[in-house]
Amino acid sequence: MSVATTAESESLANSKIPVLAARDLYCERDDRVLFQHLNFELNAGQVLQIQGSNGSGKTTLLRILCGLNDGYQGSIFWQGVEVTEQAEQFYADLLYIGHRVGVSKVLTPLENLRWSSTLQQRVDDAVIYQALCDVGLRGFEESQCFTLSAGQQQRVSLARLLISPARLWILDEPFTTLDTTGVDLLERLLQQHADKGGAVLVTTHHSLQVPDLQRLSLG
Amino acid sequence: MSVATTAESESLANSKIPVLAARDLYCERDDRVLFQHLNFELNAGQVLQIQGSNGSGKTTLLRILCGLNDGYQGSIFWQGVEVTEQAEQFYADLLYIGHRVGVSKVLTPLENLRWSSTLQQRVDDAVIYQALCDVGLRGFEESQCFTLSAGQQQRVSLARLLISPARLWILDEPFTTLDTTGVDLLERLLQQHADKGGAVLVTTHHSLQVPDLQRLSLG
Amino acid sequence: MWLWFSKLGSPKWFYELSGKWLPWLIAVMSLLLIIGIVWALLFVPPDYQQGNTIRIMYIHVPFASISLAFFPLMAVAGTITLVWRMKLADMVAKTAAPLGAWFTALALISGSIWGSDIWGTWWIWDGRLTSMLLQFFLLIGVISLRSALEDTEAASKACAVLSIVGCINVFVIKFSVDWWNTLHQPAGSFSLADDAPNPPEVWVPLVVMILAIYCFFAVSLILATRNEILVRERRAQWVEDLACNS
Amino acid sequence: MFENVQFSSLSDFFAMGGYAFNVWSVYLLFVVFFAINLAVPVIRKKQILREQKRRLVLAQESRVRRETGNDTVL
Amino acid sequence: MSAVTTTTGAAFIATLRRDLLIAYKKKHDVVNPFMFFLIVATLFPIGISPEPERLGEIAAGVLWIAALLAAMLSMDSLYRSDFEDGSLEQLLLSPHPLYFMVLAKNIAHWLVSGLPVVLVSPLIAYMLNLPDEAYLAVFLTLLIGTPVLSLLGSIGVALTVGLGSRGLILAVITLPMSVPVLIAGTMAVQQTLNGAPLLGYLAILGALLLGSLALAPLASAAALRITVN
Amino acid sequence: MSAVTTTTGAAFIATLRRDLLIAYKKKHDVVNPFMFFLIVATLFPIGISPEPERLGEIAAGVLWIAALLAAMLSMDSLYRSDFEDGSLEQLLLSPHPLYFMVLAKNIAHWLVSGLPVVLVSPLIAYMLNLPDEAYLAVFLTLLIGTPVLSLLGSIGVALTVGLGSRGLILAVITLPMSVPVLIAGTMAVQQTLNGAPLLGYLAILGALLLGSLALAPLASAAALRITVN
Ligand code: HEM
Ligand SMILES: Nc1ncnc2c1ncn2[C@@H]1O[C@H](COP(=O)(O)OP(=O)(O)OP(=O)(O)O)[C@@H](O)[C@H]1O
Ligand SMILES: Nc1ncnc2c1ncn2[C@@H]1O[C@H](COP(=O)(O)OP(=O)(O)OP(=O)(O)O)[C@@H](O)[C@H]1O
Ligand SMILES: [Mg+2]
Ligand SMILES: [Mg+2]
Repeated sequence: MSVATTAESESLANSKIPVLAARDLYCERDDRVLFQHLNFELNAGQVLQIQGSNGSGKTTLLRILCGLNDGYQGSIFWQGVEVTEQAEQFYADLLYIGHRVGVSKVLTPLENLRWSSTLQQRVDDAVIYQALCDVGLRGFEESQCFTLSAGQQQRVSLARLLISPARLWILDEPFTTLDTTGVDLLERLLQQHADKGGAVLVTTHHSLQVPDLQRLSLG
Repeated sequence: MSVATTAESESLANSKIPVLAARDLYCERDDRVLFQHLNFELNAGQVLQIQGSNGSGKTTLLRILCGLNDGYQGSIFWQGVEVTEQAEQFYADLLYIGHRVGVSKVLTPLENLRWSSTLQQRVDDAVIYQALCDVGLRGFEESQCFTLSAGQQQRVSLARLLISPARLWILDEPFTTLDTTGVDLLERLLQQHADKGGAVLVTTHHSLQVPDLQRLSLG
Repeated sequence: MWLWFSKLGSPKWFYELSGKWLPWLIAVMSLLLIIGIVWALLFVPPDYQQGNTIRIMYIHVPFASISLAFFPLMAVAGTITLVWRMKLADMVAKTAAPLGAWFTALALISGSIWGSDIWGTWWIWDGRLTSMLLQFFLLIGVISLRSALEDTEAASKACAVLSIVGCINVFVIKFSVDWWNTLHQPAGSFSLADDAPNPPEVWVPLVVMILAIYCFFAVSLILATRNEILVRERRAQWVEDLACNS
Repeated sequence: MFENVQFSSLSDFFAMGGYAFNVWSVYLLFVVFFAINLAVPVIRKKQILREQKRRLVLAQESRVRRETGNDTVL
Repeated sequence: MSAVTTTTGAAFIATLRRDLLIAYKKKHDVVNPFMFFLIVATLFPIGISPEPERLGEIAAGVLWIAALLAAMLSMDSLYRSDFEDGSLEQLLLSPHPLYFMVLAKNIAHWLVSGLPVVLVSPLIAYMLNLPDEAYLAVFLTLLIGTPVLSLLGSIGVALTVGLGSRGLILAVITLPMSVPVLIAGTMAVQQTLNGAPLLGYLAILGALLLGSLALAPLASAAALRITVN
Repeated sequence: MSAVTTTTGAAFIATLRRDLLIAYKKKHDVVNPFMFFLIVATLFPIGISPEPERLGEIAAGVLWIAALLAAMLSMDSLYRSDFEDGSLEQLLLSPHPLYFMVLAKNIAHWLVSGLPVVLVSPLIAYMLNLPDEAYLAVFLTLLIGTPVLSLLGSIGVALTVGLGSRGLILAVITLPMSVPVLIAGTMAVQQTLNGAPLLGYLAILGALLLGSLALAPLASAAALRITVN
């Protein structure tokens, strides 16, 4: 149930210290132990896929790592230091996309991305237009999001991957509702991010086509 | 853009008349034509997968066929007769599972299935227990559904496939959030239903492993 | 560390300790109650104005005064829940809310029965009464919030926040409502310090009854909390053993 | 001590100087509340332990069934 | 393999039971309407005047207005969760007339949220110093009037079911619709205070009730078909 | 590749602007609170008495109660859609103090739903025949009082954000808390009618406002962290 990854990325000086590490995590819900003694390290340049059957606790684990859920025991380290001690730096470098993608339905994709980028690092509208075009939403930049289909809304959130400066991506089933070109696109994005020295934690039931993929199985 | 299927199922006497047929469907949303001159026939014993990229109108088509969306032109036939003329028989034989699966969060899986079965055909609790067991929810029969994970909630709706008497299944992306055993299970269910002379209309971006699969591409 | 302490140590420890103390507490309570009630019903002289209705005081005042303790109690328990994540504190808070609602309701009802004679009406919109009623509403709000939030963990913390906010509010409300309109007996008219207008044969039994009702409160709270422990710790080995041996 | 009793007879006591309804209803209410508040937790405790026991027995049975392999999982 | 469907009666009962079951699980849905009623009624002595005589004058109106608001606000929960989890779509796709399914949901909802308000109204009436002669009138008019409010509210809810936060828009749509009920109710109380017989007003309210029982679920059903779209 | 984050000020402004933009797009969020206010105020002449003198006596209280209810009900929209679409999670995960983000949302919300009610209040006051001397008092107390109501309401909303239909539970939680504001507001009006200086009461309301500005967003932020969990 635990994985110690050793592959290292050369693109970063501090690659010896894992970007994200968990020590001895324990979580139970409704008296069922979801995981215990869970240890893992995620280094710069790595993509780690969390696997497990339905109800095995993947979503719970991701939310715990992000600090959205505190019903756990154990410690989580961000670049060697406990997350709770440096929440601000951690959140400045984190991008989380959950089951609910964080795209307001009344706003347009453009307005959504403007706001979410300002929370971390403001970018020009031109960059946003480019990102929306890259995820295949050209022509929908100014439509309100409730008129978009399920997959198109998911794509709006993928555009955030293109404009965020965050090094750590935590993605919960980002492939649902994407069509095959969308899946290819996302796999390419994950790959590129890892190549640039970023780190990715992703859950999916789909078999990821990413070189050097690390896996962690739950349940 | 149109598909005329010819394969026939022997298990039914009335198999000459297609179970469901669409003639010259036309739909536009926000001034974009989603489909036009769309014709298809679905015979007993067939599984028809609707394909198309994100935003191509799959969900819209399914909701039109079910009568949940009336922003279209053209006609839809149920066993040769227009659906609007025999809504009651049509609905008695239809099982639709959409993006929102129709599982109340406060009720338990058992209570949910009791109610939804009573809308069509009441079944014994024993049958429901067995169905829940078959979809891998043994032990969760009496937990409130909000405590279930995304995939487990999806599985509750799959249990309806096991207990409903409906001949026509219309399923909108039923594979999202299912793990691999769930995917296998659902494929087997589709297969069995077709073998028994039922008909299935399904959208998914996943490549379905069902023999004799028919395909219809949108967009 | 704290987490471990609160998770494993506390509830069991409390369950065992309270199990030892309960009989004594119940004994003290019964003794005080019997003395208090007999005294109040038989020996207290009738009031020169109110006559025998004065005997209602021995129920009303203890209930009214202890009702005011609930929000501070829940706020303290809530703080402990939020800061040290002590499960036990939350169990106490959870059982205290409905108990508080009952105690408050009894203070209201006994007061209004008293008032039906003294004031000639069962209810007036006086400051004390209104603030008591609002406190009752706040307690119902806490109970309602707990039942509405499905996740136990979230419910306990949300109720902790609400109790802390509510505790501040109870004081603000009490102040503002008193300022708005007050007819009711001023606080302290039966206080121990100021015994001039009231002879000891009136206030001593009152003190006995107040102590008795405090004990009763403690007993009820402990009993309910013990049940809550059994429910929430039902997977713990010691509870399973307890169930098997019962 | 008994000379301090404020009532000369039992019926006097019950009459409460004309305030019988008020006084006795408050005391009755108190007694009822008191009894309920002690009885309910005690009954509830028994119930909890009974349910707990039943649950343990059920769990035991299903464990046995799973080990003997009589379980149908599709 | 032909589908043998249940009778509409069975589906009606199943839906009624299901909604009562949900209410039983979410106890706060039962408690809150009448707590709201109590609290709103409390605001008037505080905001207007605690003097018994002045309160008595406004008591009947306050009771009716508080009941009206409680009824409107409790409607919010009527189809919301069903819409969000997709159960409403399943209801639309059932082979039974939607009229009865909607009626079942409305009845369950009134039993759970309207009836407690009616039952607690005499208590509030006392606290607001309502004149003794008016008690029966207030109680009976509320008893007949609140189901009408629920049925009318149901139309408003059905029209707004897809909206995220609709507490207010719902009130804005349905409060004007319910003004006739308010008028009939408060007039009845006023006139009984002046010595007129209560029965005539009750008959009017009863007629409103029958009319809305027959028509409102139709309108709600139609509205649901449109908004779930 | 190290993240250069925006300042908290910029994030504050961005959040404020975003919420105003959303309100601008969903125009009904702006219109409804004051429509509700208008309608509720209209119910009183209907339910209680249309006579000008009697209305004048209760006008100040009615205005305040209607404003209180409008404020409570409009809160429902505060975090709901953000919770449902996941934006709230994003806010919790932003590197900026949640206090300021919550404050920005509260301010935007008051501007959109509280301010219009205050601005329209003189009109309703006229319709309810409020005595002339009381206009200024009503207007000013509402102006200072409604933000307090919003801030208090925000705590209630934050506590119930995950609930499907929370209109009522919200009211049950927050209405009792807002009684002090109601008392200060209506007392101020009453006393100015009796010739007392307004300033003292405004100072009390101002103190309530400052206190709740400092503390309420803290409580809301804590509550959000808990309920989004
Ligand atoms: C529904 C009606 C009533 C309510 C809600 C009510 C509430 C209260 C409260 C909250 C207290 C405060 C207890 C404390 O500070 O320790 C109190 C005390 C008291 N009440 Fe009442 N009361 C009501 C009716 C009455 C009536 C009718 C009387 C008799 C005339 C009365 C006499 C007293 C006395 C003598 C005290 C003790 C005051 C003191 O020593 O501080 N109350 N009541
Ligand atoms: N409520 C709406 N108003 C206007 N346009 C809409 C609305 N809902 C959907 N559309 C448009 O209809 C098109 C088809 O949407 P639909 O949901 O049917 O797509 P889909 O094929 O199911 O896509 P996906 O694979 O992403 O689920 C989209 O381009 C969308 O912009
Ligand atoms: N709110 C909750 N209360 C109690 N238990 C819960 C709650 N949410 C989830 N659980 C339980 O936690 C377990 C893990 O849920 P989680 O959502 O993390 O699963 P998952 O691995 O993401 O599954 P899926 O592949 O279906 O998304 C489930 O078995 C579920 O029963
Ligand atoms: Mg998941
Ligand atoms: Mg779709």
